[in-house]
Amino acid sequence: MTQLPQTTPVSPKLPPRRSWAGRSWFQGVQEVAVPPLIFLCACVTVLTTLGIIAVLGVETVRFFRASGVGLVEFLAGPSLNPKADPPRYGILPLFWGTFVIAFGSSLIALPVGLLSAIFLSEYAPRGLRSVLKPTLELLAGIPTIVYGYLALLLVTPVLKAVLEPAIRVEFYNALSGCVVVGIMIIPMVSSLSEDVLSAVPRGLREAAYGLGATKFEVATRVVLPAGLSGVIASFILAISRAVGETMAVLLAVGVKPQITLNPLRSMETMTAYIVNVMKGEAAVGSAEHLSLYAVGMALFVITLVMNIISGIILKHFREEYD
Amino acid sequence: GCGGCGGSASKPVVVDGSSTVYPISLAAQEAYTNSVEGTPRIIVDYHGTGGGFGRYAEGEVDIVDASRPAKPEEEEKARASGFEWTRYVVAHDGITVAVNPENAFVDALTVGQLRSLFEPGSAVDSWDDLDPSWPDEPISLYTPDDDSGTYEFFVKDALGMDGQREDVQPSADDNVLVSGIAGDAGAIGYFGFAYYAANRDKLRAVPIKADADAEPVSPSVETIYDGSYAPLSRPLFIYVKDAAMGRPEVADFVAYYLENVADLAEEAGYVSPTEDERAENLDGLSRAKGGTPAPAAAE
Amino acid sequence: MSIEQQQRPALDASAPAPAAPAPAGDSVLAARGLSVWYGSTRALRDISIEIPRHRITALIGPSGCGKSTLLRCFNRMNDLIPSFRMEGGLEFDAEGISGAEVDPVTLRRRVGMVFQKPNPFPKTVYHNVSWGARINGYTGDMDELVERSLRRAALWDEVKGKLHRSGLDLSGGQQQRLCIARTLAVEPEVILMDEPCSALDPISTARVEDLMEDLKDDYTIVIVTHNMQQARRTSDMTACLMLDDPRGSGHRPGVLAEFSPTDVLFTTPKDPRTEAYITGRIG
Amino acid sequence: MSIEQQQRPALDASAPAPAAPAPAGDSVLAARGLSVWYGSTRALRDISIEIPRHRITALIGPSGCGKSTLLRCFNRMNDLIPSFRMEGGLEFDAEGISGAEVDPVTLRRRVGMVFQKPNPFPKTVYHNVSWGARINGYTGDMDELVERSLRRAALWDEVKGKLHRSGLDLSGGQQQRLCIARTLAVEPEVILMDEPCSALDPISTARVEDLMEDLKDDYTIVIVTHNMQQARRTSDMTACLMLDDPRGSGHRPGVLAEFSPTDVLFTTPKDPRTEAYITGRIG
Amino acid sequence: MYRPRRARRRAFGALFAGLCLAATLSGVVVLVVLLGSVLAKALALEPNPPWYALGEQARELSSFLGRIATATNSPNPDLAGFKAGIVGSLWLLLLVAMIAIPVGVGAGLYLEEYAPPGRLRRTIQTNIANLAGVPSIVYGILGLVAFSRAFGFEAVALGKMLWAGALTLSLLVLPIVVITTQEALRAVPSSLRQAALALGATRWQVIRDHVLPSALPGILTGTILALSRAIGETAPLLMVGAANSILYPPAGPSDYYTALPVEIYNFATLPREEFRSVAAGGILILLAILMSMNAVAISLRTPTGRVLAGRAIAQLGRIGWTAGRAVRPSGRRPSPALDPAGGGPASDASPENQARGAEPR
Ligand SMILES: Nc1ncnc2c1ncn2[C@@H]1O[C@H](COP(=O)(O)OP(=O)(O)OP(=O)(O)O)[C@@H](O)[C@H]1O
Ligand SMILES: Nc1ncnc2c1ncn2[C@@H]1O[C@H](COP(=O)(O)OP(=O)(O)OP(=O)(O)O)[C@@H](O)[C@H]1O
Ligand SMILES: [Mg+2]
Ligand SMILES: [Mg+2]
Ligand SMILES: O=P([O-])([O-])[O-]
Repeated sequence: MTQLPQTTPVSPKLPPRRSWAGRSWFQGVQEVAVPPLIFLCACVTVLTTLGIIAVLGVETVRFFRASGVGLVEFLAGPSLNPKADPPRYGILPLFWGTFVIAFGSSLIALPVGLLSAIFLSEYAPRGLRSVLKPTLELLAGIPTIVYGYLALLLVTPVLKAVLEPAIRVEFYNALSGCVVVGIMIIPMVSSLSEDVLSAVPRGLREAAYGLGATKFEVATRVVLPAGLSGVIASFILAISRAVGETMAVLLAVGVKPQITLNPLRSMETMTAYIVNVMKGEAAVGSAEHLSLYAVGMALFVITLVMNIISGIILKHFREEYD
Repeated sequence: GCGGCGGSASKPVVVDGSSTVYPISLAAQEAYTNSVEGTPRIIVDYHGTGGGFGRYAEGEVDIVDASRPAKPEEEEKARASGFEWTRYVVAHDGITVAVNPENAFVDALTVGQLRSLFEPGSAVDSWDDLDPSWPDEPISLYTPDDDSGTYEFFVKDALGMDGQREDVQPSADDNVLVSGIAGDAGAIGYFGFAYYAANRDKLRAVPIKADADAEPVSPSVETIYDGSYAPLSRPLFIYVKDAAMGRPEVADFVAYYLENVADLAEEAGYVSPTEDERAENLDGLSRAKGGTPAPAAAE
Repeated sequence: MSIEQQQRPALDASAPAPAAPAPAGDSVLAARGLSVWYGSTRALRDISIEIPRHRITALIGPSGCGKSTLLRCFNRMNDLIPSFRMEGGLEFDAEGISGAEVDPVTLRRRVGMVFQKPNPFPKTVYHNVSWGARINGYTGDMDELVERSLRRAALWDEVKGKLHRSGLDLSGGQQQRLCIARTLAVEPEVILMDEPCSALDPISTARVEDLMEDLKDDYTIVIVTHNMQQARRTSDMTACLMLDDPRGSGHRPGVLAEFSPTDVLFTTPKDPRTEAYITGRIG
Repeated sequence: MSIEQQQRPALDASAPAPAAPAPAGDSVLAARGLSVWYGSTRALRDISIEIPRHRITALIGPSGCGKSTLLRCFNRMNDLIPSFRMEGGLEFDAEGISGAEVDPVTLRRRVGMVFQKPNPFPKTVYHNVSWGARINGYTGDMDELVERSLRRAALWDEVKGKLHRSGLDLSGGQQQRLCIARTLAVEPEVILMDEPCSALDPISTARVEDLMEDLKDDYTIVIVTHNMQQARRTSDMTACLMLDDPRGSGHRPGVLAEFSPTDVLFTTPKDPRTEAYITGRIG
Repeated sequence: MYRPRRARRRAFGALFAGLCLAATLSGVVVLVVLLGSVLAKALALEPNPPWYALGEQARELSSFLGRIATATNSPNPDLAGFKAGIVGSLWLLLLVAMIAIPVGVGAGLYLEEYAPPGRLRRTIQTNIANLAGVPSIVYGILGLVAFSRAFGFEAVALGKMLWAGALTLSLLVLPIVVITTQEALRAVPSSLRQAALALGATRWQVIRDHVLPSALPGILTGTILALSRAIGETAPLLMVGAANSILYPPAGPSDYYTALPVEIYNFATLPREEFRSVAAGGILILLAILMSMNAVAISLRTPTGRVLAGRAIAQLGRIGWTAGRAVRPSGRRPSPALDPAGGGPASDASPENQARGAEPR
């Protein structure tokens, strides 16, 4: 389709067509130039991924060289202190902090998000839904720094007021991080699940109603199971967002790498560690500075795996009804 | 590397380094901006003293805020990259050990107690471990980032230790420490005097006894200026790249900074340098400018 | 349509005796002056019809004339459509069923429905059949009920070996019979069928038609179909709906053009529009 | 269909002279042993047909027998379907058009197409008609071309006051004629029409049929229709496609059952399947 | 045989419905509480008029916001403001729009309209879906190494320039732009494409003249939402060197910069209560920018919005069309018969006529 004949073949039966000039050179240039150009655009996205992998990979190798830390020690070491002598680079405390935030925020976001999704898809009249859904989505559009600010300003003081003096609440604590991150990811669950539940074919609902089912039974025993894989995919996406969340946890949870079961104490997530090292004073090229890339690599791999899993689940769901 | 910066405007003056000195440089940045025509292009960041020196050696920084003298290896590195500098004293600081105001029982701490509290592997985790008359309540610690200038001075110079215990809430940002201690009844921490001065209503400074028999001394402008707040008093510096003094915008800013250093230090909550130190600063300035006496020196 | 299929109408015509229609008398469902709107557009105007018990009634008419709408009124399936609004009376066993006090959930158990596109639940065959009975609190032997329903739906022999396979693994025709079995399992009195064969191949269609014939003794069946031959073959009574005569450019609601015994309607239609429709000249 | 409509076949039958079919001889499009697959399922098997110039050729047959597929082969519209694959020859003006070296863009300009659902561009009427000409480098007077095309499509009088209103504001029938006008504006030699009237009301249908009759002098028209009456009324030649005889359970490709002058095919079909189809017994 | 237990089932149903409603509303309530507390905090700076004096409150709030929008950073909370950050963020917005929209729309076009189905396309597609889930901090790392340091090539390293932040954010939002573009393109009915192709149009002509204009409102909605994500990001900017304190707004993309959310972060971590209020004010400004962007995006989804956008696009299209056409002499003035006979709105017709009138003969 790139090379265009400039003249149109003329049928013997029709009068010659003096009025048709064929396409202009300008058109020809576009025809030739556009496909490679937009192909390059598509390549940018691939280059981005390659770039991320290359940057993280190279610097991670440099980190392991510079620090002399082994992979097992890095991944499973229970203590993180680059300034100790000798420095210790076990990122288990970071995994733990990240896990606590992801788990705690899921406890809030998954049930609330799922119930909201069911309400929006099964109960809410159309008008209400068209107002509520974007309103909930606003929660996801608020910059994460605002959530961090609110954790400091609102959530932690409330926790203190309620729990203290009976239980000590540290100023930076995991629970307030869980609360704000949980709120932040509610719309991921509610919006995506709502899409999935609404996509459950109407025929299934009608079949159930036709058998004398109540709305509750239709929603929980027919629609939800039918959309379950999609709902689970939305859960995973939301959790992966919680894992990657940075500013809110940096402000709310603090930067204290420790493994503790007490959610009222400070912890450190992988993301917060990265920013903290960056903002801190480790010299560029030092093992401590390079450790941020290694942690970044771990973070990237974790979220990538979660995204891939949810992608696979979602794809299966789509195929079921196509 | 800022090879392509020249495009739209001249290179700005970049100040980076100690978070302790940051408020003074911030005050200088604002006052200088207000005092001249137009908008001088000055950037003030903080990445800790060590971070500042590191970036200086990379050529990214014109003026390093430092809360301790440069270490020999830092001097070495700067010289190796061909960036000679001149050092100026811009304030005196007393590292303030602060607790939450709800904590009324800690009337004073000895240097020995500080040492046992902060030493590596310390077993102190409740107040009665320090003094049996204090309640059995947990302690939480907020300290500057492990090799910030403040940390370095407090741990190594003042307490004579090699390092510090690890179960602390470290931050390169002293504001984070202040917020942390202000929000935590069992907290104790240390940071520059300015951060205490700005938050007197939210913190309580603990008087320090040089040894068990000495009188407790609270940090204040007077005690720091006269040196009686020991051993936690220290001078604060800026290190200015000599080569950058050739750029009028840097020279003007540094001149303004040093001429008004007394006011700026106080505005930022620190104690002004002594007369001698100020005179030495102006000397150094005129030397760095290539022998021309600074205009202020004539006044 | 296979050769076998093509002979069926003749078969029907040669033995019309057992299916002799019973016009009024014992009617199980009735609409009286029924009008329906979706939002502001009227879909049905002033429909009055009585569906005889234990007979098969066919609804025919051009696309969009409101056949499905009428059918779905009978078990209040239209309640699910927010813009739906109706006027006039609807009766089931001589009781009004259109009031707010009537529980549509109970009604739907007694007036079952089979849809155009087979829509088994994405669960096992067993589950598909037992689910409706279970939510309705069936206390008897479930295995027996499942078998009985599948047998009635002429599906037992084909699926008895795969009761615990997904209902979606069956062929289209099997799926449709599974949906019928599912409906039978809650023991309704009326079965509404909306073009139940339009997604099926001729052989499956023949199966479902045979099945309807079987079920007639115990159930009342109302079937919507676009296929004239099918209406002729299967039904005792036929109602022909038409789009109202056009006046101006507005939307045209459906009206009931004619309601007669099937052989009467197809041989000597009274309404000229009906005639035009069944001879294929319009629609 | 209005009363007026119902009389048209008779009218046609009374004056068959001007539309006397010219069987082979001068053919403009031809398929030779054409087989088509979508992925692994075969949609057409071994079709050979020659479309006569300046005649109207109708393609009829049951749903899914491949009428649209065949039509879309003629202007290589199927190229857009990734799974599409064909074997055999296709010719236009005695030149092969199925090869990779043939530019389908040029071909499509000469073999225009009108679709089942009217699909005007969401632009002004003027724009709708002029766009095709413009991209093909028309250098003449555009206003005149637009007027001429709209006149030929029997639409000028209805839209001349609203040339700069959106094409979507027209009625369905007007939209379909607009699509025809749009096709005429690029001066094709053949116009392919895929069920062009199935979305239209009877009056609009009559308009389009009249228009086809008009266009026949200058264009070759191939029309797919489900409507036997329409095929009889409008076409000179009729091709009847059928699903291949079933063997086993697999997919059945379409084959050409019969291709004859229209009145021959409808009065004395040679193929028994054709006969069964046109008398409405199957399909 | 049947014990339907209708009452129990109905009660269950009602309970569950109530639960679902409560969950949904809790989200809304949280939103209101969040905004309310930010607002309250922002107002706390000034000596407070009573809460019921709404007019006075509003006046105070607007004067406060006005002040912090025009003042720069300062150690004194009464003088501190966000001017440098606001200008920096607007610069970022502009640059990201200029980079991410063309590249993202191009990539979307390629994948939807050009890429042959197959391995390559599937790979790119999966890749984009995964990129959309990569944490923003990882983009920050990428930006730090690839743009700020240019993998060690000093000569092209962007250091702490605005460019570095803008490129990083562009990569961050690129997947969103691509995905929404694809969705918008998919929503264009294929009948439109077929109609155009059947007239002998090339693929590009079809896309340029029909597909893109039809998809544009959808694309715009998506890109605006993507941009609003970009303007709220903080973490990647901390990685690529947005400054802590800078008192002058950047003069261009090669200047040093800071951004509104970075300044908010700085103020939020300052200990003095007054700075919290300043931060709250900054948040209100940021939210106001975001909400207005969202409002535009949502209004593009409404029919009127679509029509308006369509009009605007049509105008742009005509300008482009005229430019393309100017290289070839053709056409002439419209005949009077073709002028709208009072039918069409003049705005629709006149640009067309002017364009034609302006052409070389
Ligand atoms: N949910 C709905 N909302 C709005 N209008 C509707 C709805 N369902 C049906 N209609 C309209 O009501 C009219 C009757 O529709 P209905 O589905 O009952 O027709 P039908 O006779 O079953 O047609 P078909 O033979 O195509 O199934 C049609 O004009 C249709 O557009
Ligand atoms: N894009 C496609 N991909 C796969 N199969 C297709 C595609 N288009 C058509 N087919 C199949 O090819 C066969 C012929 O289809 P086609 O649309 O040509 O039939 P038709 O005679 O036009 O039917 P109708 O009368 O319903 O329009 C059918 O079995 C159809 O399912
Ligand atoms: Mg229907
Ligand atoms: Mg077709
Ligand atoms: O920031 P410091 O002053 O602690 O180096």
